[in-house]
Amino acid sequence: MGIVEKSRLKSPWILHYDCSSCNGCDIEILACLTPYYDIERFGILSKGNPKHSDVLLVTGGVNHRNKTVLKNLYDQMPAPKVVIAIGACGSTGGIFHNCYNILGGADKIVPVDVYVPGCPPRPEAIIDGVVKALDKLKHLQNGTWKEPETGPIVVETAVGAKPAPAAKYANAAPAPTLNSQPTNKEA
Amino acid sequence: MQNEIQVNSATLIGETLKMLEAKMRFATATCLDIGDHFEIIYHFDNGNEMKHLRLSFKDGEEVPSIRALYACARFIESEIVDLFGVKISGVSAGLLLGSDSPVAPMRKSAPAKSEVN
Amino acid sequence: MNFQPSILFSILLSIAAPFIGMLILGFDRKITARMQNRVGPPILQPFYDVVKLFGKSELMVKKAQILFALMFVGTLLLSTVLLCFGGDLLVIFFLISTGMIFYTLGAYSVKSGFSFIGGNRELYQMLAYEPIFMLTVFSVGLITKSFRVDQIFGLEVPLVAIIPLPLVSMMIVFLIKMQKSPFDISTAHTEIISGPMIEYSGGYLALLKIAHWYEIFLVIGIMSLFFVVPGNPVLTVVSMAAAGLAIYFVSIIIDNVTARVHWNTMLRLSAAIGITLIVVNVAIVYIVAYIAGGA
Amino acid sequence: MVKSTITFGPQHPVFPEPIQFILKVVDEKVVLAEPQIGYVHRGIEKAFELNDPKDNIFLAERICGICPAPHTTAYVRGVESLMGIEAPPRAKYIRTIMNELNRIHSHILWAGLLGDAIGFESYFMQTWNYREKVLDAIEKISGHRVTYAMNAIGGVRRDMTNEQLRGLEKTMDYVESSLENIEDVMKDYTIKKRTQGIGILTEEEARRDGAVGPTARASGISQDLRTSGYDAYGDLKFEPVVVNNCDSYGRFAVRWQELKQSIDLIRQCIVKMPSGEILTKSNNPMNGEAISRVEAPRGELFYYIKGNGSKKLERVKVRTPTFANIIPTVTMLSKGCQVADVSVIVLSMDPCISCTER
Repeated sequence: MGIVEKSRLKSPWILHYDCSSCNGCDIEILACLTPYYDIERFGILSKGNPKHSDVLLVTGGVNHRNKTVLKNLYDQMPAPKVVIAIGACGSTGGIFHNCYNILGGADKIVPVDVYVPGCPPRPEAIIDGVVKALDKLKHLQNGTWKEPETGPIVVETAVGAKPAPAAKYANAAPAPTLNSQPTNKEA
Repeated sequence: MQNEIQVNSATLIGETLKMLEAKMRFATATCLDIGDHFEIIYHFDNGNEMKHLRLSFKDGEEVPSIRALYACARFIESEIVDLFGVKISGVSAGLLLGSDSPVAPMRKSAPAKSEVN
Repeated sequence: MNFQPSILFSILLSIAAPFIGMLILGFDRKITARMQNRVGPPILQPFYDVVKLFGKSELMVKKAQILFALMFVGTLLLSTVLLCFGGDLLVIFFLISTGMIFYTLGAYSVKSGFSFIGGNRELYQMLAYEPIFMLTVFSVGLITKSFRVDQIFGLEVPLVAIIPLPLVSMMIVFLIKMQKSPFDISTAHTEIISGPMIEYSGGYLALLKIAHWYEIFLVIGIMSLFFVVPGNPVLTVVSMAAAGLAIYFVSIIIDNVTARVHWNTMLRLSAAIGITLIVVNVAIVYIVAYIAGGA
Repeated sequence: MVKSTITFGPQHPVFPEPIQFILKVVDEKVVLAEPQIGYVHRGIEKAFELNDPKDNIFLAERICGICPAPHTTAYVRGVESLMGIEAPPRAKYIRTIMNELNRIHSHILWAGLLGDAIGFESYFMQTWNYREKVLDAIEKISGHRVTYAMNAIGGVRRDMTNEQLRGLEKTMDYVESSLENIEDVMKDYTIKKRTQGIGILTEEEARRDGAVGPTARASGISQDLRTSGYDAYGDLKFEPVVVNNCDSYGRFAVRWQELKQSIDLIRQCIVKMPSGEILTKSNNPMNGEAISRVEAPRGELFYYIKGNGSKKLERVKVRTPTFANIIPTVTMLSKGCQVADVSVIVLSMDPCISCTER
């Protein structure tokens, strides 16, 4: 692994976009910055600028108005980039699944690499999600990345929770690869 | 509800003016889809006591706006226009819903879930 | 007695300059984190950031921006080399200013509201710190009768013993240059995101970061010139390094106990405190010299 | 004199949530500010009509992730009044405790965000460090840091043991002493410089624009729904915090004093906590209309609930405090301010956009 690849894992800069979350996940992401969790020790900085960022954290389900914003933000990020869907809503639409203005999870608009479930996920789970995303990035750089049998990466949430059974994801669509074009299912 | 006054499109402004003169605060307005007609309840508040104006009107009828009296009615009325597709004079839609969103989604006749997925 | 730094030392120092700046920045982030009850990133974090940025794809809006970024780094590199070789302080000062102009032009060259405001604020900052910087250089020149850095090594007493107050004024310059609150207005993260840097990405953003390393070295270098101990090269190196780090530590403390101020407050503070202190100090030096000469 | 247009948001580091302000600026002076909302509109009011009323508690909780307690309290109180039942006294006290804990964590969160907005990073870090203790206390009581799910129709879902009450008392002591540690920040020169005289909203304007909560109370309007004595507030001794500063500093001061007030209210609740049942079970039909108002951390939270006797509700209308506070904020912004002050002014009303758009 070259020095650039190594540095990439050491300094993931975050861009956070709140699609239509309830604020719970957003505040937990902010809490990650603070002394209790302190994600800066992993070199993670929260940048408000897509052009400087490597990791896009999406909270909340996508709605009709912000889908273009999310798409624009994703397109403005220079490669290599990873997308992490935070929370139940970011992953699938969550509790708002039957709301008229919600399209679904972030994966309707941008390719999601890591899903962090929870409503809201604890800050530990969010940090774990970022680290898992970096792990994927590392394997992609080495050319050894294969889609795991279990489908997309799903971070285990609460301490002591059992891992998601593999069978549950056996029929799930494979996660989009890192540099693939956004899958706009609407089109 | 208690302290409720029935109004129509013609008397709404007059009754609202009385509220303004009584130094009532305009809390919010609720729109209801009652099948054959619509109702907008204007909630006014004075400390811990509330007064309500209930305006009934048919679909398609244009009702007057009270934003000249209460500046805070601006977003409240736009939201009603947006979500119920009713007509309030001088208020245009587009506050909450995007261009692809369902039209007048809060009506009873509107589908519960967006068709897209 | 004239102390002439050896050529080899100067070459090594100019090569090491950005890395010294980088290490200082790394310690800065660590110490800031410790002050905020956090663990903080590794010391080499700025290095990782820059290397990572070089590995990213480029999404530049305008070619002109690239040119300005290169010119910015170029001028700073040149002034660093000049400083290491004991060149003219006035030339160094003008080179830094020219660099900042390129930086500002880079901000203005894109059509972005935040970049534009960032460029404006960069100019306000220059308005605030350039008079102080220039007067400090002049007062050093008045004492040494020359603007050359190597002349400072020929003085009889350290500069700080003669003109301590300009050093206090230079603290304002230092806070502005290091983007520390209360004067971090041009890159105010929560107001205008990253201001002039907003439209840079990938390797060109990395260039700006490297330019910042140079800036750290330059400003600390110039400020620690006040602590040259004449006639004792070892003590000089120790006292300059200690002074530089002490200055940086003070700036971290100030950063942590203040909020960002408006640009007009900054201008007022820098004009009122910075310039007054320098003028008072130079006046005192002259009065003392006059009395001593007359007696 | 250079005119330009800046779109502040929907993605901006100072707000975690998407609100957009289109600012027309001359140099750095804002001459026109136009808010654009709708980036987080989901359609929760319609979802209320589709779900079971009991499940709606979880939906109400997720209207806002910062203040779940007031939202569920307002909702269940509305449904209770439709059913004609009342929660037992112990449940009311537990609700009050949860509401006040919610207020404490929300106000500390706000104080930190303000520090972040004006570049006072260490203040942000310290406040959020203390906030974690409050969240821990909430987690000990309810099982979750952010969404409590404490309220149920007719009472609360979990009882509080004596150990939990003692532990809560200790947490309150810790929070109080740690807030005293950083209280001097109110006297800081740079903080005063950035908040005093910024975002002025006179009493008259606050009444005209319908400001609520700390925004109204900082403009000299004594408007606090807790004085109406819902839940346990009727038994507790407190006075609404009102100051006359009318600026961002005043809103800062109001919230700071309310933090102490909330700590005091929780202590009163712990002392007066009655024993007994925590849930009134009822299968009464939900019929008629009810208005339920609760003082959320950001101000008056308004629920209109209509039932038609069937298993589902006919209409639930939610008017959140930030929705009422947006027009006052536009008034403050349109008075002319610097670009640097926009974030301070908008934050001074403690925006919660996901509440606003539902």
